[in-house]
Amino acid sequence: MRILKAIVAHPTGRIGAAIIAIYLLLAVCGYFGFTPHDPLQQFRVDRLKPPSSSYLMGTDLFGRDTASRLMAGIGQSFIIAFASVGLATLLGTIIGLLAGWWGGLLDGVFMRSMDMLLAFPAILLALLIIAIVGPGTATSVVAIAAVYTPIFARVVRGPVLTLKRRDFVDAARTFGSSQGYILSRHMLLNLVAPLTVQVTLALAWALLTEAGLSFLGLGTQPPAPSLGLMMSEARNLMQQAPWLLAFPGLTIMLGILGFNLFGDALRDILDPRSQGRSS
Amino acid sequence: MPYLARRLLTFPLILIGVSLLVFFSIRMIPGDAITAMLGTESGLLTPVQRQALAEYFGIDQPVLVQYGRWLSGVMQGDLGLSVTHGRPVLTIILERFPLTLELALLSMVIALGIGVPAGVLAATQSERPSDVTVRIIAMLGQSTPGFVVGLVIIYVLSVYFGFVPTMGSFVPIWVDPLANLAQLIFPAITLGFAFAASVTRISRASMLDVLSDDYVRTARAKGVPKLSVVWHHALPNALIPVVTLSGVEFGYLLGGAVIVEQIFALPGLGRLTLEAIGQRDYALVQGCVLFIAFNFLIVNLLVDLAYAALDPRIRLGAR
Amino acid sequence: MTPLLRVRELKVGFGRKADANPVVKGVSFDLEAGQTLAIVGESGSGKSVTALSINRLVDFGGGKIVGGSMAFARPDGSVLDIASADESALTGIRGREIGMIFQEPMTSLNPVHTVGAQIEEAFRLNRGLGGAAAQAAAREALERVRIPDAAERLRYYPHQLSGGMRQRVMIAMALAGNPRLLIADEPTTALDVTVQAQIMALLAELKAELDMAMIFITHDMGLVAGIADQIMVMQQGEVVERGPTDAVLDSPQHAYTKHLLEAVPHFRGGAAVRTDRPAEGVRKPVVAVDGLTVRFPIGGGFLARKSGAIHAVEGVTFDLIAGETLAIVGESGSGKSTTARAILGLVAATRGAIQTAPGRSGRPVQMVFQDPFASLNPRLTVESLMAEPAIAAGQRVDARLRERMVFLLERVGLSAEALERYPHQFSGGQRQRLCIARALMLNPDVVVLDEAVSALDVSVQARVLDLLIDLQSEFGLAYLFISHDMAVVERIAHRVAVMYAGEVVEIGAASAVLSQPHHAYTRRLIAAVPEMERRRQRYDVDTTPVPSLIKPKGFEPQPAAWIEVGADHRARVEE
Amino acid sequence: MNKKISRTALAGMAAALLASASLALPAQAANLRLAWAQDATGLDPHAQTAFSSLRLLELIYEPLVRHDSALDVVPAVAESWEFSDDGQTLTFKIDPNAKFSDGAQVTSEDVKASFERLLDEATGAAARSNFLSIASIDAPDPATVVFNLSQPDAPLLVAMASINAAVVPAKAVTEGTVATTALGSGPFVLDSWEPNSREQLSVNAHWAGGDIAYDGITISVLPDETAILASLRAGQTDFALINDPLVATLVPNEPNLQLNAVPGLAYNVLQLNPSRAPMDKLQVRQAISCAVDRQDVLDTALVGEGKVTGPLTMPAYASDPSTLFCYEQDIEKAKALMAEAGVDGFSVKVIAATGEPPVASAEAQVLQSQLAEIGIKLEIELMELNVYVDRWLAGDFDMAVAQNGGRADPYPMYNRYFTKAGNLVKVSNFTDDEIDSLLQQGRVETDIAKRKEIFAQFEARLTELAPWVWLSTSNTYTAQLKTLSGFEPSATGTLFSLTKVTLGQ
Repeated sequence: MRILKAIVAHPTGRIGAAIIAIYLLLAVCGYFGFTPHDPLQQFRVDRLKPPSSSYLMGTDLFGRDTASRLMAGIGQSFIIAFASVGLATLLGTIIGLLAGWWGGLLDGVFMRSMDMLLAFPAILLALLIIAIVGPGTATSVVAIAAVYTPIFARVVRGPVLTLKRRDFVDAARTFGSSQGYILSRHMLLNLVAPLTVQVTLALAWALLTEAGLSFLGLGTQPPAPSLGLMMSEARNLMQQAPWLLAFPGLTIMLGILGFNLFGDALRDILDPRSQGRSS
Repeated sequence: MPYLARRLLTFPLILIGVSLLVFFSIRMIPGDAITAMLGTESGLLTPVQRQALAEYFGIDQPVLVQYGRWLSGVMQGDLGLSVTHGRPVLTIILERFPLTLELALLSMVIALGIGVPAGVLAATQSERPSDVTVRIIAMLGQSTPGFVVGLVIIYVLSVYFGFVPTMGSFVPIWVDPLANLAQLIFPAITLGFAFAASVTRISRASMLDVLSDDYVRTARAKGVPKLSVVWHHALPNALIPVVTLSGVEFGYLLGGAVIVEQIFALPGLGRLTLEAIGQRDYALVQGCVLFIAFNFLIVNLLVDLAYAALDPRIRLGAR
Repeated sequence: MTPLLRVRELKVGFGRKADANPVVKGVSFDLEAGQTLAIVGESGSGKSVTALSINRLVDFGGGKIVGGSMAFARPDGSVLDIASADESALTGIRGREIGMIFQEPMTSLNPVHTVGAQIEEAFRLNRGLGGAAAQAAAREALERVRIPDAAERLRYYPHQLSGGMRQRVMIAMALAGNPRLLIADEPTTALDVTVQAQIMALLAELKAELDMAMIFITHDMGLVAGIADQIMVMQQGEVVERGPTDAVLDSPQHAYTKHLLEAVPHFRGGAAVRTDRPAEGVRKPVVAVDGLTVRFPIGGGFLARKSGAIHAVEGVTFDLIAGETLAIVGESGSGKSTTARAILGLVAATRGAIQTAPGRSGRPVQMVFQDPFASLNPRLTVESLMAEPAIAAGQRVDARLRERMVFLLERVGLSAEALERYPHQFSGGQRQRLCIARALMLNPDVVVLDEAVSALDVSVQARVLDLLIDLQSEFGLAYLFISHDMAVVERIAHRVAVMYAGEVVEIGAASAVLSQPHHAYTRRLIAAVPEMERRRQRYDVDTTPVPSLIKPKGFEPQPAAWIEVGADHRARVEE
Repeated sequence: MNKKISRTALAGMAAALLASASLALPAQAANLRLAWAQDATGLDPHAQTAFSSLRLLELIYEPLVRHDSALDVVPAVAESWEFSDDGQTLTFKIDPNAKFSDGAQVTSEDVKASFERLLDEATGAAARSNFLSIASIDAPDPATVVFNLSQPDAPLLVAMASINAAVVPAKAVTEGTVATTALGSGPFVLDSWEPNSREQLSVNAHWAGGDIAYDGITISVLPDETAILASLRAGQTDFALINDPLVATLVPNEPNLQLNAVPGLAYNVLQLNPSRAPMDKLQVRQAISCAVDRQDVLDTALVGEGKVTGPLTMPAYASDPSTLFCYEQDIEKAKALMAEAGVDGFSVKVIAATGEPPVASAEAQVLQSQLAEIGIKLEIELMELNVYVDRWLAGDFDMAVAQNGGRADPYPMYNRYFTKAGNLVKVSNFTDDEIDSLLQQGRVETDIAKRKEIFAQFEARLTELAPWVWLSTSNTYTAQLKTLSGFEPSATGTLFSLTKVTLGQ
């Protein structure tokens, strides 16, 4: 609640929050079918029509309504972005937490494995996973998560190393608190701030990665719309039907802008230094 | 430097891990070199023919035997033979690498050349119109997919200027520097666009932090002029996160920029790897991934050395 | 004659609504050339903001002068109102006419430039020296602030120097422009007491030599006595008292000044020690430390070898008697905190025995840390924080437990409502009270207090000390009281152990050790403590280096020899 | 005004860059600059089957005979040929002028060695299956080669017109260098090849086919076809292969460019798997065929580029599509057939390869939408080409969107799928006695008129049984600068007529 209030008060965070809220609303509408047209229905007589009153953002090669597809696509892209970043956060946090907390050999093994994943070319990693398992929403999620997990592991491990030297952790040890208690209450709770920021920024990157994968034909499967897939389908129609590229492109840009603004605002708000200043 | 030695010691470990990962996962993908070469026609092959081709492609042995053979080759500096190119993998990679390296360097020059001054400007003008402008541009830059930038650049160049960068083959800088620049500058701008945006954002944030540090106050207290406070006292301290980011990005770029290489038809490492996967040229895939991973590790090491160069506390060891 | 600086009705605020809520609310004073004005106050008094306003550095921290004037007499006889001067005029004045040194020598020097380059820059900017001339001037400046091997040290980076050295470099830099006014903002607060004495001596000497005026910001009345001509006491942005040093110290007019002088611990050379020591007969040790040694290997980790060790604690032996306070005093790096942490099991002892008498609960030893901001998890409510020791001991969080929380909170001066709140909603003193209450949750026999009052404002410090003394008798606690502050130790300790470079060099009854120190280090330490009675006294400039704690692999120190100085007072034999 | 100036300035800058870029290529005036998106995958003319490889190898090697643009068989290395009356002997006379690019004469020994290599299982040539009727080869004199057949094989000559039957030097066969060194008797010599980047070809001075009006061909591999278009538009490419109709349709908009489109032999098809329920029911397959609006698929997915076709795509044998079973969409009939089959809608998965052909995904999406009208729910599975091929070859799919290669003769085009002994019966999962016998008859019949009749029956029956739903041919596209002249596109897609091109200025 406090954070939400602070974001609404934040000059740019407010804009970010508004964008995300609008997108979520559009996505929910898209999901429950409150769209101008069925996003999958092909009005094949109205192929490649420019924006008009009946098709607000024009139609695509199959005569599908771009506006409706965008609404559904936002949902699809957001699901992939949220799920992949969520998975990466979960795995990365566990690995980073354990590596940082136990240190020594475990740390070495965990972090070197993460280095291995990092050193593995990201797009290739995604490609291998998709090629082995076959493309689809779940695979995209796993592939993007595999790319971001090591980054999250690194992001978490740093603060863990600092946190475990903090006095309140020492204090907990003098009480004889269990490791589970310390890890959950003292470590995790204090990792929320750096993680939240990283998560919002990673969401933006995940949206881009999803678009990139779709560009290479490895992302969402047609006819389901995702922003990236819509753009990649539109690229050879750039000249005949520029709206097909422009609207999803702007939607992605604005969405990422929203996440970035929101993330930056969160960083300002959760930054311990700014907290010190305000108290 | 024992630290350096220790870092170098972990390299083989990581590389072996990477090689195992790629060696087995690439073989888990359906299809092999035979289907890649013959497509649906491979269905016409008799078992004898299939066996002959498998032998030719070196995929007739059990996977572990193949790995052992390959690894012992690698130990002797032999990354194997590419079945599609008919030449040693290392030769092919080293042919493709100059382009990738140059493209990565050029993008980084663009990114740092624009991003650092823009970030510093924004930080010193914090919350004023120029700062807000820079930040908005940076965010837009960060949120535009690279393929959109690339496609638009090519379209605009060809339609309005009747020009496209040389495509298909690489014009090395030592052959013709001008033509080389004409070929790579636009792909580099495509890559540098988002990269510069990230650099701007991180330089701004880091600079803002540093400008509130005590030693900046000290510099002001001794009467150091504003410009010198920013560039001489604050900037060197603000560069560490910029170096970290640039290192990571540069490391990724050295792995090849698949999408930009595809759009601008540049024979770089990224496409080489992608095509090798498409053609199930296992030796080439393994070689590429190993090479890319090695580069990544080296870049990480260089980043650490750059920290040391930037920060005497790291260089000389904190007390 | 016009004064060097005449400040009238100075008002300074921060943020967007700087006018509405100023932090400095109308400060006025005159400063004559060559004089020293001490501004004394606690945190939030506005003393530092006042200081930063004088060279307008406050602008860069988001501050704004919202009223008043600061007339500064230039060498050519003209007068500049600093409050309204523009940035280019100010750049010309900073460093050249007004120098400044800061509280944190650790962070106030630029880490990426050598010390020499930073001093040379000051000479270049303020004296127009270049190249070799600047270098020579920088070397001379370092020599003037008593840095040995000055030519060599010019090439050092800040992190290669100790805190005291860095503060000297800061002084050398501030003086490069021969300023007529030096602002010193708590220049010794972050330093050890012996180093503080050296810096104070240096400042006094240089001031006399250069005939420079000085504004000295501090919270420490004892320190003021030694250096100031005038004292100005500030509280919450306002000046509550101003006058000549002797007048303010000897006959303070304002209640707050009196409070600062009386309630705050001042070192009195062993004359103020506690007299409530428990009866001699029942001297039962609750913690017996015998030959405690803690070493930290250097290097080591994944794929690395160990090359040596930091000998943080070396052969420390003492008994902590039930119901008594044993204070361990020492400066940074002396190993006193490591000793405390070893007793709590936070660091592993390399060798030696720590025996704890079985107590009233499963964990008879509890600890209170130095920084009340850092030792409370900011994300948990007070109730969760207080419950933690009980949960760790396997108790359930029920009404009875909550009852004890409320009891302890009220006992340390907080209300039951505190349970619902988060640490950041409390002041530093309140948080330390919370920590104390939490340490008492399991009814311990021993509380280790690691610099438990050092981070607090002086007047808060006094009240917490009183609370500790009350709790000690009420709950029958033994305290192991770790501190660097002789004045505080004098107030609370029954016995004192002095640590130096990882070893105990002197131990005994507080009165004996503090009034008749035997070991050379103890004597040096006590001599360095500022006292109200030592006005405008010259401290000796002493640059004895602390021995390095880093020892090669396999190094073993000589066994210690002891001399019995008195009944309960023994000291290490010095070589 | 301002805008104009800056634009002129930029144009000037670009021109300068362009000038400097063109300096990089030495003496390019006499080079034809060719671009394509997919590069050859290898140099062995017998083993390579990818279109992209064939296009390159056709410029370097020559078979005994080749197709002209009307798909008639014309001389290449052979100057004449003759079937014996029993149809079991085929005799070629070799062109006395035919020489390999190293200057060596092409002899009957070379032809014999080439075919023996092709037939040797160790070579791994997939095309071998088209030549199994060859029992032995004789080389009575250097200019004569005789193929003795185990049975009459009318389509053999057509099969021999493929570059997979290229004549390579006997020496290269014995030395085993065929796969690594391109040495042929074709119009060009391969000077250098950087796979997936560029090829440099120069004119083969010894070529028997006549003079070529330029010195060589530089081939650039530009994987993105919009980049190919940009390069053509900027005049940096003279000639290009285009696969994606979306890109091809943009070419005529460019004032300096010309598009050559010709319906290809390859056909777009929705392959059903009759071994899987409910496609095992004839009525269900027919219902699907009736429910599909082929023209709509063509207009939407292929932006109208191509034409609706039955199984036979070669003009000589193709029937009028309107005569074929249910080639007009008929939803009512489709529903009736479904009801007759007792099937009330079902879900199936359809596989398609990413970008191969470029329209695969679009076709699948239109089909999905059309079949939904009779209650068939398609789930599209797009996959990487090799993964797709793996599944396709194993017959592991409910339905597959495919683009299968065509031949100038029906028999080699379909025997693999629909004869009982066909190698790819496990792909079609479909056999029919009548179809099998029609194909066998067509194979041995040498009379053209009779063959046409047989294959017309074959085509009618096949569409009626509807194991697959044939949709359309795609156009084969090349794009070129208008300054270029003399190129004749061919349905086979061959670039051989580049030999007749003049560059112009």
